[in-house]
Amino acid sequence: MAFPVPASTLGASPAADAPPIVRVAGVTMRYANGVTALDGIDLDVPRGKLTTLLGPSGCGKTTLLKIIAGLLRPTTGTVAVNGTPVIGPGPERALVFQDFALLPWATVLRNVAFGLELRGVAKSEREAIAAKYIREVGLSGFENQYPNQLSGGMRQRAGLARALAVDAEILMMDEPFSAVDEQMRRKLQEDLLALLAVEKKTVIVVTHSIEEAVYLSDRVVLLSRRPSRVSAIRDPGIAHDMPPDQIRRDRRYLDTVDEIWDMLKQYLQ
Amino acid sequence: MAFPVPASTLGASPAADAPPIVRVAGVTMRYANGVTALDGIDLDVPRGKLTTLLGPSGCGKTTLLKIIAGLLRPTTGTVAVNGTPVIGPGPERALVFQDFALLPWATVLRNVAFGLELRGVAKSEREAIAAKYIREVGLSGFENQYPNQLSGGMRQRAGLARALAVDAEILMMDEPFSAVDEQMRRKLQEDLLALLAVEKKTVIVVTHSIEEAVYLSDRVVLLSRRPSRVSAIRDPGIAHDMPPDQIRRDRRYLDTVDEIWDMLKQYLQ
Amino acid sequence: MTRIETSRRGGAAAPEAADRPAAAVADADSPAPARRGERMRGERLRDDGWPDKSWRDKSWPWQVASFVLVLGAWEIAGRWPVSLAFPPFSRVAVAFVEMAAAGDFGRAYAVTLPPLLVGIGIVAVLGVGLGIVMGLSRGVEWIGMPLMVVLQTAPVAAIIPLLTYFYGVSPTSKTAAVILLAAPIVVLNSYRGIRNTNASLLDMCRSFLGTRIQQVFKIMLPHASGMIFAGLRLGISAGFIGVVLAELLISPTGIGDLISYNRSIARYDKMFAAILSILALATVTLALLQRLENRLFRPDHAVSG
Amino acid sequence: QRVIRVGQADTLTGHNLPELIAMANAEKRLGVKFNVVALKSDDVVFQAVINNEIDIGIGDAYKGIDTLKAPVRHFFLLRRVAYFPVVNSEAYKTWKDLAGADMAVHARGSATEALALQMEKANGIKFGQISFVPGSEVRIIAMRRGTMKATLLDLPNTRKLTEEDPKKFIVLPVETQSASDEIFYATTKFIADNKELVQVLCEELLKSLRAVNADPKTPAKLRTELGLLKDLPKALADDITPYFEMAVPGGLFPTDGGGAAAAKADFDFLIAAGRFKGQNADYRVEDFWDLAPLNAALAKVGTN
Amino acid sequence: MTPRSVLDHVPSGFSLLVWAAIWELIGRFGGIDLIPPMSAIVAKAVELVQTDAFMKALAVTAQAFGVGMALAIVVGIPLGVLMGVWRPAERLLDVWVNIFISAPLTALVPALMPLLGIGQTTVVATVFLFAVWVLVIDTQAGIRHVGGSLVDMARVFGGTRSQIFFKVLLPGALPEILTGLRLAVVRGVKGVVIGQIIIALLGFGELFELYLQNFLMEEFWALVFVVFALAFVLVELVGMVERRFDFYAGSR
Ligand SMILES: Nc1ncnc2c1ncn2[C@@H]1O[C@H](COP(=O)(O)OP(=O)(O)OP(=O)(O)O)[C@@H](O)[C@H]1O
Ligand SMILES: Nc1ncnc2c1ncn2[C@@H]1O[C@H](COP(=O)(O)OP(=O)(O)OP(=O)(O)O)[C@@H](O)[C@H]1O
Ligand SMILES: [Mg+2]
Ligand SMILES: [Mg+2]
Repeated sequence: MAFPVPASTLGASPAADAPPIVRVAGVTMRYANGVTALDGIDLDVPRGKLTTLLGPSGCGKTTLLKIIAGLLRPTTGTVAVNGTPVIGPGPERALVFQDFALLPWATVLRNVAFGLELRGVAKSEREAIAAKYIREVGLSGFENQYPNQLSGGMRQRAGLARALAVDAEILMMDEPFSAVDEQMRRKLQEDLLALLAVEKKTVIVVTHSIEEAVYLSDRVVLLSRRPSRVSAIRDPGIAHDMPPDQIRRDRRYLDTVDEIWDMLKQYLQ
Repeated sequence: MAFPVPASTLGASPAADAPPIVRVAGVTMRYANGVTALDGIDLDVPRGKLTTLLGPSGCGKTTLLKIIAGLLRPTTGTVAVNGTPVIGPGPERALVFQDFALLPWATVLRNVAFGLELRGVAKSEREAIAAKYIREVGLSGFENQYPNQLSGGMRQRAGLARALAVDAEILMMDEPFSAVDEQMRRKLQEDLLALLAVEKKTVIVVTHSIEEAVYLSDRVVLLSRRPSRVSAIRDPGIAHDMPPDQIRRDRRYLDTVDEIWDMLKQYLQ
Repeated sequence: MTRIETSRRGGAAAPEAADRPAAAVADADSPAPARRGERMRGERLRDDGWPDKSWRDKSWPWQVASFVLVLGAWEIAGRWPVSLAFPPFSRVAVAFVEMAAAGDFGRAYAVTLPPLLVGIGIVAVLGVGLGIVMGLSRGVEWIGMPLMVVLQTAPVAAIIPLLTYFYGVSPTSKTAAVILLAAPIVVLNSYRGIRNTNASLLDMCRSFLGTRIQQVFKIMLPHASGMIFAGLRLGISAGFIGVVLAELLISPTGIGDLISYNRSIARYDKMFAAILSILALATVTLALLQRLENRLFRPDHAVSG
Repeated sequence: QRVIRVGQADTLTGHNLPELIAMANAEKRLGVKFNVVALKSDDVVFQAVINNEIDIGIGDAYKGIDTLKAPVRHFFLLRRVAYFPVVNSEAYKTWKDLAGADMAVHARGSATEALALQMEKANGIKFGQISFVPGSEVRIIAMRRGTMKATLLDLPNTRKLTEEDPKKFIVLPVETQSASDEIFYATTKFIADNKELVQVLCEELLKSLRAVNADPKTPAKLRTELGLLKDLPKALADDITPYFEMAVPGGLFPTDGGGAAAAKADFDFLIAAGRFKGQNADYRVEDFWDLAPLNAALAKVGTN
Repeated sequence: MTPRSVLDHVPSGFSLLVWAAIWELIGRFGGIDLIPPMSAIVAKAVELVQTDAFMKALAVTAQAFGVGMALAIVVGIPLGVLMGVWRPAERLLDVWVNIFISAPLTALVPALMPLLGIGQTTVVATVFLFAVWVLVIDTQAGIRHVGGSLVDMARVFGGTRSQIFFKVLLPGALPEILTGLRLAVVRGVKGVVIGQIIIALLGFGELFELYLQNFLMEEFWALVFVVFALAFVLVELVGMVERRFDFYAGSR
């Protein structure tokens, strides 16, 4: 299978040569109501990198993410993680949800430990692990609050801690910051990058925001309008050890944002 | 009354010397439940310019906008428009709502003409006016659709057309683009600037997005955390006749964004 | 102060949580637990909180299967038989046709329907009116709301025989029974419809210089129409109960007589046919009302969203 | 302890004391328990009897036996019909005026309904509608309020109303009534299986009714002695003796348990009421009554 | 203070006192024999609840109501869950549930009598029929509400079917189930009264009939108010539980 890198790719990523951790091959998704969301997606996700899926609204980003997560079965095509075909959710993949998906009747502690609870980890053990990640995402002191007592940003931190707690190799996020306000979003982006510098994961993020995609990613995958295909792949090649405001002034950052915006604008209205 | 421009203001706006169209003086707002949202706001809005109100979530931006719109009465202080004290809504002010506030049971045409309908303009006349603005915001062909058949971006365009149709001097927008997705938002921002180049209005925008504020505005008013005061005022001084991607690379744009971000970051968490 | 705030101060006596988010529960007696901003998956929720069933899967195999399943179960239970007093569906269907042909239904409904229609008419005009006034005026709300809530929870059925004292054994008694059962729900729903008007639409109207009258007629009423009609549907449903109760409790006439007379002479097939007729009539009436409502007030519900 | 279920179509009040006393006495002799339940109407009682949910019904089963050939027999006449057509004289003065008018009676299938039908026949008129309003007390309220203009009332309530306003409320002329109002009945099987029980019950009923006829104060007195109807509201308790003082002279309580003579009279009444077709001779007493227990009881306690 | 703000400070339930006063006046001076003064009714109600007759009626009624509600819960909630999680069940039964929830079930009650007899069973069945549908519909709606990302979340983290059901779906549907329960109680109370007075004169039905047929208006109204008070307390109790879980109704 040919790796579909268009000729115009800026800056070759070194990871492109290593074996990909996730390989999506010829995935087509046709919903029962006749909507074809994905139409032959081929995609490799490099190990240890942050990849974003970007595309117009309704193009099928969530669908693709759910297929990789094993929540949906594609109509045709396959997904392989570490070479093993995906037939359902697996312990090596964890998801962060756009609407947080916290149990409203459970405390932050139980919510963060919930993934471990489902795996049958003993209570004291899982709470110790949860407490660690609660600290890591900056939620210490809120362990016994309920989600409705938290702000949007704090809820998403809890969702992130839950995904980190199960110690999956691959972290998937569906528009993780779209339900929090702009300023909080910016803060969460910075915090996420800082966290990932420590945690070393493969991350797949779905987003609508070009700036977010370019700012966060090692690789940006652009999807076309529905029925969607991979229309371009960009590796911004930004060094994430720069301070955030440096990144946002970086030529490559600005160029990539503009280039992507020019490509996506055609899909609007 | 002293005009509260901090010493650090970048680039003096020429409008600062002309008489302001809206003058907010000593406005304090204490809600019945004891929450003090605003605490002595003094603010001048320059005529013919776009002013944004920026501040942390829950600081009282909407409250201030509603007071200017005449929908709320401040506990103390006054608002004057063109020198006349505000005692309620007036024909010189029109509002665009965050949740669009479209009548779900009315077509786009009727919705856009609704402001005129309330003023008793004859049907044929108001529909002609509405049709013009529907064209202007790019909704032609959707006149007879109902809001539930439109996307978020299209709904906000209808809300904008309705506000334009009553031909008010001052256009007020409460987070006009926060309910649409990022890419659509970017598109709407660009379209708004293009539209305003033609329509020549005084515009007050409430937003959470620093980029949006700096990108759109002649003047950015920063509010502090609740009970809120004006903490800073910036006039980015960006020429809006530049192409959008030029603006986003402009030094002054980037500097202002960073400066504001540094000021606002302290209010988060 | 926005109006939504005032609406949160529901009646202290309200058995449902009046401090719910707007349009939370259509009324204390309606099956609409839909909450604000929530959508059931695959199911459009109208802003009056009622699931809009018009989307429903109308594919005929499922419809046929559904009827075959239930009527078949009835037929089998009847033939088994569960009880001699439980005739199979086929016998009831035959009895139904016989009675229809003999004009039994015509005669019965000629007696049953007029009081029902008059009662519903009165409730539709006065009850909706009162509900709207209650929604608009704090004073009327204060005095009226708790009373309506009490009427809704009280064992009103027990009071129905009392109506004969006031109105004798006349259609008036039945009309009064219909009103007694239907009014609280209609009033409360109209009230809540007005009260739960989307605050931002009201702000919009005010900011475009709408007068109070315009606010009421151009925003509140169309917005509340969903709740009002939901109330009317519940009211009609309660009205049917009222008229049947009156015919069973006050004096057997009309359809109530058809039911109790056929029971007394052990013609259970005819009794079930009579019951079936009123269940069907109520169902069809409510469905038609829903259509009418969509056509008149909510053209947007007819288009795909 | 065996429980005998007895059903009747009214709530229990002081008026029911004669049979309650009889049952209380029978309980002592037989070592069983009579459990009286009140049902909505006479036809419900009849249904309950044929469905074996109730052992003994109080009311009448003539129509049911006639149409359904139900295996049910009457065995003791408790109370005779004594209802009077009372009208509001502002609306009606003669029988002729009542043609097409509404007439209110007690309940479907009750003696009052049959009576109304009989009156239609006897006077050659047709009522507009016969409506059912249970309870004489309820009907006099409606009469007073003017929402009801013509009805059949029992003796005490008739007196009450006509004494209140003799000008406004008048009683239309009726032939002397000898029909039955409430009769004990049961399935043939029950009667056959419980010969002794039914006979003892008849004996006690005879004794009780005779005692009441001899002294209308007996029911009230025995109520306290036997502890019957303990929860009766005071207003109703106070009404017991006045009721019997009026009812006894009105001849409501037979002293012979009815029997063949009552059956024959009932046939006439039902034919006149249009509820039975044909003639008296077409109906046989033994199809409707089981006279054996009554006759045995009469033999035991004497024929008065 | 403006009259408007005066009202802000008077709890709205207090207007019932105004109605009670109006009733008292009508009772005293209205000359309507059907409406005795409120004070007399209240006094009678106090007397009434102490009588044996009332306690017996209460016991009979509570039994019928309790058994009927228990049946409705045992049948209604699982059925609602089934219709919520299994599409075919919903497609097959949805129409019928919706017909029965608004149908004049009162008409069915006379048919229960020959079927189930004149005793408690029929009243129990009436309570059941009145209460069950709203439970089915609300449970179904509750399950649907949870349907979205919470279930996906549980699946992603490796939840088994039964874990998803017990740890996510059921607690998630609880607010609607409790709303359904409260509405079912309201309907069940109506059912028990209607059942008792239409069919067999049992429990409160018998007392109502006794008072009415003998024109004991004070007792009659006293009983009406007592039954109302019982129903109200019951509904409020469920409502209290419901409000405890309501906080997450809008955030699933
Ligand atoms: N369960 C479903 N059944 C039928 N169609 C669906 C379903 N889920 C999604 N779709 C359709 O598939 C298309 C892609 O949906 P998807 O949610 O994957 O898009 P998306 O890119 O995530 O959109 P957004 O940017 O709005 O999040 C849309 O047109 C949507 O309407
Ligand atoms: N009607 C009201 N009654 C009482 N308090 C209110 C009311 N409206 C707003 N508040 C409170 O006043 C404060 C300011 O609210 P406001 O909506 O003006 O903030 P905002 O800056 O617009 O917030 P956001 O960024 O979330 O839109 C908040 O703390 C809010 O809880
Ligand atoms: Mg998506
Ligand atoms: Mg706001």
